[in-house]
Amino acid sequence: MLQVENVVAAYGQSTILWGTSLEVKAGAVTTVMGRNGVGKTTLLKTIMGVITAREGKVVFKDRDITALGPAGKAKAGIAYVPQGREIIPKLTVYENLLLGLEAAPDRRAGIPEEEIYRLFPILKDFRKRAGGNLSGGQQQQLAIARALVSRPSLLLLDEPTEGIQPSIAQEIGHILQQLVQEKGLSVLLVEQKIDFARQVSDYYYFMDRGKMINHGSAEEMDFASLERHIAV
Amino acid sequence: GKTGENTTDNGETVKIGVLHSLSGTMAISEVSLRDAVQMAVDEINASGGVLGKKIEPVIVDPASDWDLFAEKAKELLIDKKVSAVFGCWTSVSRKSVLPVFEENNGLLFYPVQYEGEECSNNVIYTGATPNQQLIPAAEYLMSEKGGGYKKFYLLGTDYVFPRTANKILKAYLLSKGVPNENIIEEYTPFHHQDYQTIVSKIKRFAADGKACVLSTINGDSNVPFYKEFANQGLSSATCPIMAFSVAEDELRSMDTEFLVGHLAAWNYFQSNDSPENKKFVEAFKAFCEKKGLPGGSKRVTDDPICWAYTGVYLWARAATKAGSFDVNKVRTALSGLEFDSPDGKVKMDVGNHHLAKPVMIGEIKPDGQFDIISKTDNLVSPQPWSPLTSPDKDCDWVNHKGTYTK
Amino acid sequence: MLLSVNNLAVSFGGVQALSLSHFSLQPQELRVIIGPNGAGKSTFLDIICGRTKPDTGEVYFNDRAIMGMTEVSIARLGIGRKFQQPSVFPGLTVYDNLLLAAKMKKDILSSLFFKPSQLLKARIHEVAEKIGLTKVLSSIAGALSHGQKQWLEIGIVVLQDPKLLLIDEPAAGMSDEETYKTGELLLELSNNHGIIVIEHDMKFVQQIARERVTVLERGKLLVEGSFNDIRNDQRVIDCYLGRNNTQLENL
Amino acid sequence: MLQVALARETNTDALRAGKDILYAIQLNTTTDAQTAKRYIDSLAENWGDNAPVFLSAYAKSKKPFADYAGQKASSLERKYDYLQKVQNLFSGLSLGSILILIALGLSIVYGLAGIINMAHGEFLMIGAYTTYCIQTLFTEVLKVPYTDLLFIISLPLSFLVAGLLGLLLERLVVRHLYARPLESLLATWGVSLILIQTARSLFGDLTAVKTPAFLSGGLAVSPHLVLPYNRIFIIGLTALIVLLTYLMLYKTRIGLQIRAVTQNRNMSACLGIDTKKVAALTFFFGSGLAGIAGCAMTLIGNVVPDMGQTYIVDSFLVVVTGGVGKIVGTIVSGLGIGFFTKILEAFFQAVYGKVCILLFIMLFMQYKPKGLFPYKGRLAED
Amino acid sequence: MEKKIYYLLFIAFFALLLPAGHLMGWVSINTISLWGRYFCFAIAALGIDLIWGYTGILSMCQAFFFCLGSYGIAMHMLLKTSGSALPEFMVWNKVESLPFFWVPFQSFGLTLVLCLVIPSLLAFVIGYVLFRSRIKGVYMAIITQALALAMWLLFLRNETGLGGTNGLTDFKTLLGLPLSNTYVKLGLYLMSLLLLCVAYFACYQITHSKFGKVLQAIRDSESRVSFTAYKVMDYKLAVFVVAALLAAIGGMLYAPQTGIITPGRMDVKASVEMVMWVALGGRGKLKGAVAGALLVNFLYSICTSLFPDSWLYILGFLFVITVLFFDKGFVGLMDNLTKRKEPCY
Ligand SMILES: Nc1ncnc2c1ncn2[C@@H]1O[C@H](COP(=O)(O)OP(=O)(O)OP(=O)(O)O)[C@@H](O)[C@H]1O
Ligand SMILES: Nc1ncnc2c1ncn2[C@@H]1O[C@H](COP(=O)(O)OP(=O)(O)OP(=O)(O)O)[C@@H](O)[C@H]1O
Ligand SMILES: NC(N)=O
Ligand SMILES: [Mg+2]
Ligand SMILES: [Mg+2]
Repeated sequence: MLQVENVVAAYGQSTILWGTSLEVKAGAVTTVMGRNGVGKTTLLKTIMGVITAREGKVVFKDRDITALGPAGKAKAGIAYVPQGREIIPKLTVYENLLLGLEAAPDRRAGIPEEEIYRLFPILKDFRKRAGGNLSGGQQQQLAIARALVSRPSLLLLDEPTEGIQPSIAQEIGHILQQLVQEKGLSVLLVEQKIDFARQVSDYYYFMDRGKMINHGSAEEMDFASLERHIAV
Repeated sequence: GKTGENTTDNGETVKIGVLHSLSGTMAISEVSLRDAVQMAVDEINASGGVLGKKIEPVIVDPASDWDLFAEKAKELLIDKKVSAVFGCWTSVSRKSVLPVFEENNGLLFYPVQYEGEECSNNVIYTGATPNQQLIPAAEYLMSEKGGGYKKFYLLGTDYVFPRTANKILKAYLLSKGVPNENIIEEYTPFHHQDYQTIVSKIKRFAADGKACVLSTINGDSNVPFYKEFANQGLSSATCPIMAFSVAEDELRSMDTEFLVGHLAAWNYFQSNDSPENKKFVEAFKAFCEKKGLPGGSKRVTDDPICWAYTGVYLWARAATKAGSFDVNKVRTALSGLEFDSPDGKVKMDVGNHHLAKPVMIGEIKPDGQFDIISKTDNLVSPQPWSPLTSPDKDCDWVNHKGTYTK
Repeated sequence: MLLSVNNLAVSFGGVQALSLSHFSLQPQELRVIIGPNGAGKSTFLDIICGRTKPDTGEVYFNDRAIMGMTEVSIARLGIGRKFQQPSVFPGLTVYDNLLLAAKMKKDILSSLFFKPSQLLKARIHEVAEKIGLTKVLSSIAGALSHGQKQWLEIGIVVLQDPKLLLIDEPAAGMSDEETYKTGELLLELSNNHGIIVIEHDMKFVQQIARERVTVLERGKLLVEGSFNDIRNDQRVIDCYLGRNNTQLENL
Repeated sequence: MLQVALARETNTDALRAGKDILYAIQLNTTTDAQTAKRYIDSLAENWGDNAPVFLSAYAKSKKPFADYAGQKASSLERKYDYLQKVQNLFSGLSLGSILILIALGLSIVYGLAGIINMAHGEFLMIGAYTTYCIQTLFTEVLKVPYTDLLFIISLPLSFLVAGLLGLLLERLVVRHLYARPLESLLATWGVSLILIQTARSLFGDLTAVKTPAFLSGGLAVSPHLVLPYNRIFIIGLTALIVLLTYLMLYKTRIGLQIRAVTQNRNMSACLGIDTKKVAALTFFFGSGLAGIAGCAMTLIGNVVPDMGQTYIVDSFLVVVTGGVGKIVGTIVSGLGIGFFTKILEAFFQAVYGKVCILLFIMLFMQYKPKGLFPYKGRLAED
Repeated sequence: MEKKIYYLLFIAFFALLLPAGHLMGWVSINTISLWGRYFCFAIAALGIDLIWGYTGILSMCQAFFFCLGSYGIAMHMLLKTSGSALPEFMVWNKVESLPFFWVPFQSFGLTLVLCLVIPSLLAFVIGYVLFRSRIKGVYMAIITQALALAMWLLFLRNETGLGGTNGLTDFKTLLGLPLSNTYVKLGLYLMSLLLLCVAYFACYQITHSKFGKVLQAIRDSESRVSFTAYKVMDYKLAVFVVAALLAAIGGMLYAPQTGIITPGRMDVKASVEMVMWVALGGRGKLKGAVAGALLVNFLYSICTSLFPDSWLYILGFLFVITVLFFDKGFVGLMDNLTKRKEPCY
């Protein structure tokens, strides 16, 4: 589905990713874990095209999309739920959802309202409120909902359960599994909470200082040793 | 400062300074004066120059920035060592360079009508003094031929020329028995655009058909003023506007439909159909076309253009007469000098550095030209100190040291 | 009583965001507040620190009414706040962030003639060590990752040395290991500070909730009790924890 | 003799003036009290320009019904005052519309780049020069006799030309500055210098556009109250433009995209919006609105290179007083400032009126530091 | 160390070389005065850098404070010039007796005090009103701009007794010294240079103290500063007053060297231009403010003479290009040129 090959990325003079590689398999949840500041978010931003890779390649569905901008990538079927939610604050909840349609393969299908509101009931009550006025957790829900509206084939999630109440976090886990199984969605998840990661992941990568230091499938993983690794 | 010998003659050329704003708010008016000076220079150079030297104009842009006027004047006099400077339009700019010219004994040719009350040894005023423009205009409006108006709305841009002009006008009107309540004075800032309120005030003031407007509005405020005037249903028949700062150059591309019949007082009009003027007008159009200046052959001449042009000739004649470019000698030579200007013969006053010239009143025609409806037969002598407001003062550099008490 | 609150209510656009009849906190108590998204937890902290004006109600800090005071006055009384979205000085270095926060006279003149004492420097390094930012002390705070900013903001509040710390979701965006470290830090602080912590990470809550946990729902107090009471309270499970929660099962 | 002339007169103004004099003469010559009263009534009813003067002169005499004439005279004065108030309100509305017309584009562009577009006034100037060029092109190059149609077609053309130049500015300059909004203030300042100088060297000094015939003169509500057509036109135009802008921004997909991009470029891009296109379009639209405003301004003022500077501070004020990014705010504050200015101008000279307005706005900001219609709640915080 | 050399070079050039050049007859007194005036602008620019560069408050009325200083000193000089008579412009305007607010300016000491106190006091009041209601960002910029506009309009009026559009001009002496004298001009130049250095040093101390860091913190996140127990309002007010004071000091030195002060110096454009100097020099760096003010004004002077028809293009393009490609201004550009490029990896 997605191959990241030896990507180098930097903010100005400080290089964060030093030749990172990773592969996201179709119809599976791939999780990247790592301590604070190792470059997980940077990796997702680079894949999405918010930061341009200085070296290396990003290949999506056998197509080299390294040079494509974020909008192009969104249209190609990648949806992104960033860390920090990035709700458009002065638009209403509904308008925020409408924006999800921008990258949808078929705009006319509209917002799958029932599905979304079943998942996140609070969004229905708050349809007309400004997105920026929602509580932190509500915004996170909105961000995920917005990504789902665009019916992506690859979903990039940056710590999606951050600030979300446990029941909904669990629900999100279920939904992800469901989407992966039923619709063949592929997911690249960045997560620090092992519990959630374990609930949904099929494959793991561990990152340290801009490089992948270990990876393997859920079955192969020795979490005890990894936890030690991440802790330092 | 170092006086006297601040003139250079490094062989072939003699330098003069041109100090007109080429950018900023005043560029609209002053660029034409730069062109007029340039044309005079070209003509003189083509006919052999002055005292065997070609004139080399040093053009700078004081950018409608009054401080920069002073700075540029210093630069021209001290660093560039020019023999004379041709420049300024607004009185502010003249006031700002005045100390510089006096300190460095320079010579400034100032081509625009102004408020008087000044008498500098270092300025040659080729524009009109109040008695050469303001008073004859008011006189005309009060006369039977002019309509016998009894109420006067003095409207001006808020700066020294309109303020002083209105002070003098008011003194004149009061002296002619116009009651105080029949005179209204009002000022708007430069670039004022919204004349709705003022025009409705005028409309009420003029309801009985006996009122006229004496306008010292300057620059780009004129168009919105005249348009609003017409649109609220006023016209030259009900309430004429006598303008002191609207000339052909301003009318050139105004929508003259609104203006027809309104008046202006000047010392020169392009429509003056003497042969020398026709030649001048043709020459100016040809010059603008040849130099590729905006407007090209559609350019017109007007009063300040005429005096800016005349100024250069006056200086050249005086230098020739003096046989030197030295400021003191040129100044002496200028006293009483006569010259055949596009406006006919004009004469430098013997003592006060101003120019004696005819006074005319014109009525605006649809083509942006003026119908000359009144013209003095003789040259009107300049009075820098108006007898109306400063009866005890006069200006004379020959028998006195400038301003003196009579 | 370090903090006591009566009949606090605020609504936004017709929705009652908070309506709390009573709440109180002892001087050295660490209180955890949990509750569904949008329950009004952050709003509660916003009111205490003067950021949001309540419609009605009173807040007493050390028996002093603080409603209507400005943020600065409240901060000067000794209430420090960590926000849900990290809020640091992005243009300053990490060290300067900490330096500005440290407890000291904060008027203009003192600032103009301020010289950091050895003691203060040592303290800053000590805190930096604790929050794991020693290596990035001289980098610009705006360039930190999300988690690092969280840490930095905790450091800022700690150095302020307030009597009452209001901490909104400190563990968000941190790994389990770091979450644990945060917990230890908070527990240590609770030895001589009053602390209110908001969190959704149950493991973390379990770690730090030595005394009572408060559950809010739709702006109202749902229950208050020990962690275990709460964990097994049916109402809390229904509205907040969720049934058969795999993540909670290994608690 | 006068009566005979009047009978033949068809011009209403002249007729009224004539009657005025006629009645006055008759009033002053009559000796009969009742006839005098009749003439007093006629004078008042006819309400010629000099009626109040004649009446109050009569009132001073010792003749019959002198008091009555005095009453009539002052009632005419009162009517006049009332009309003057109406005129003032109309002036306020007209000034307000102009401010709104200019501020609207500014507000949209401000929202996009998060900066004060210092060159906004210059797009106004470009719109005005476009109108001027079209007029010159048709009347002088193609020798078409001037028709009112010219003005009508120059409205959309001004929009287009100013819009396209705005687009160019966005593509060449502003595009590089989205991450550094403050600096774009400086860059656009530089651009405004360049544009002014360009206009000056292309067109030289002041030029003016001929007002189309159907817009000159005014609607004579009463002989003493004339509402100029050009101003009525501008008021209507503003209403139309405001409506269209509102519909575009709030009811269309592109409007949604614009609003999203103005608030968060990066995220909008991640959602699949072509931010480049949207930004360019926004600039196009905002500058185009300025162009239309410029075209409209040719109806009341002249066309000069630095005409953009005249209203620019006022329109910034409108944007700010209304609350940045709020169309309703822009409208309400534009009208408010327009009315207040005119009301104050009736009492003070123009300048003092303006100074009062500026100080008043400062005080107003004490109560509404984020404008009339601020965003409420958390999203308003920094 | 390397830094110090630049400072020394700057001082050596302007304090020694330029005056020496004049005495040798290579540099005209006009050039000297010109630089003296640029120094006045640089002093004001330092204030703008403090308030805008460091604190992030875009104040668009600094030119007004500059003019307050200028007008004060100009009033004094004019009164000394006209002696017991009324200043000339009052005679034209038919003002019969000296307006009350002119009276204190007869004394030089009082003039100095008033020139410093009035701008500070006004800045305090304006700042208090604006900061109290938490006006910031564009709102601040536009409101201060409107304020400048209002003041400009008032100063333009003749009724206000300050010379209207013409302003005040034709000063002859200061402290009994003839202003036309070359050595007096040289003295004023050196005085401006000295005060620029003093102002620079003072600003340096301010920005490198904790006070300066609080200012930057306010720029970054005002609410965080409040929650960290600093009274944001006090700090903003203090820096606003300091900036106004610096502007006024610049203005006080400006009037005697230019020989005229008019409301044109304080119109809306003037304030924007001042901000522009700082931006082009490099905002947030004191060196930048000084370099920007000197360079832009120098360019303005020479371009209006060398390229009278096209200088606006030159300056306009310079602004645009500097902003587009050298986002840290001249100083940033210099740093880039002098420093070796750090390797990326
Ligand atoms: N805008 C920026 N400019 C410069 N450096 C940055 C910027 N954003 C992040 N960094 C640096 O890049 C490194 C990686 O940041 P990133 O946000 O990718 O980390 P992360 O792995 O997502 O951490 P976290 O778990 O805390 O979110 C950090 O050390 C941070 O300091
Ligand atoms: N300015 C506002 N306008 C409208 N609604 C608001 C505003 N501020 C907060 N709310 C609403 O008030 C409620 C309480 O919000 P609050 O942020 O306190 O929740 P919270 O308990 O902190 O939630 P979370 O766990 O998601 O952070 C939410 O429903 C939110 O949408
Ligand atoms: N002298 C003038 N017209 O300003
Ligand atoms: Mg991250
Ligand atoms: Mg919250």
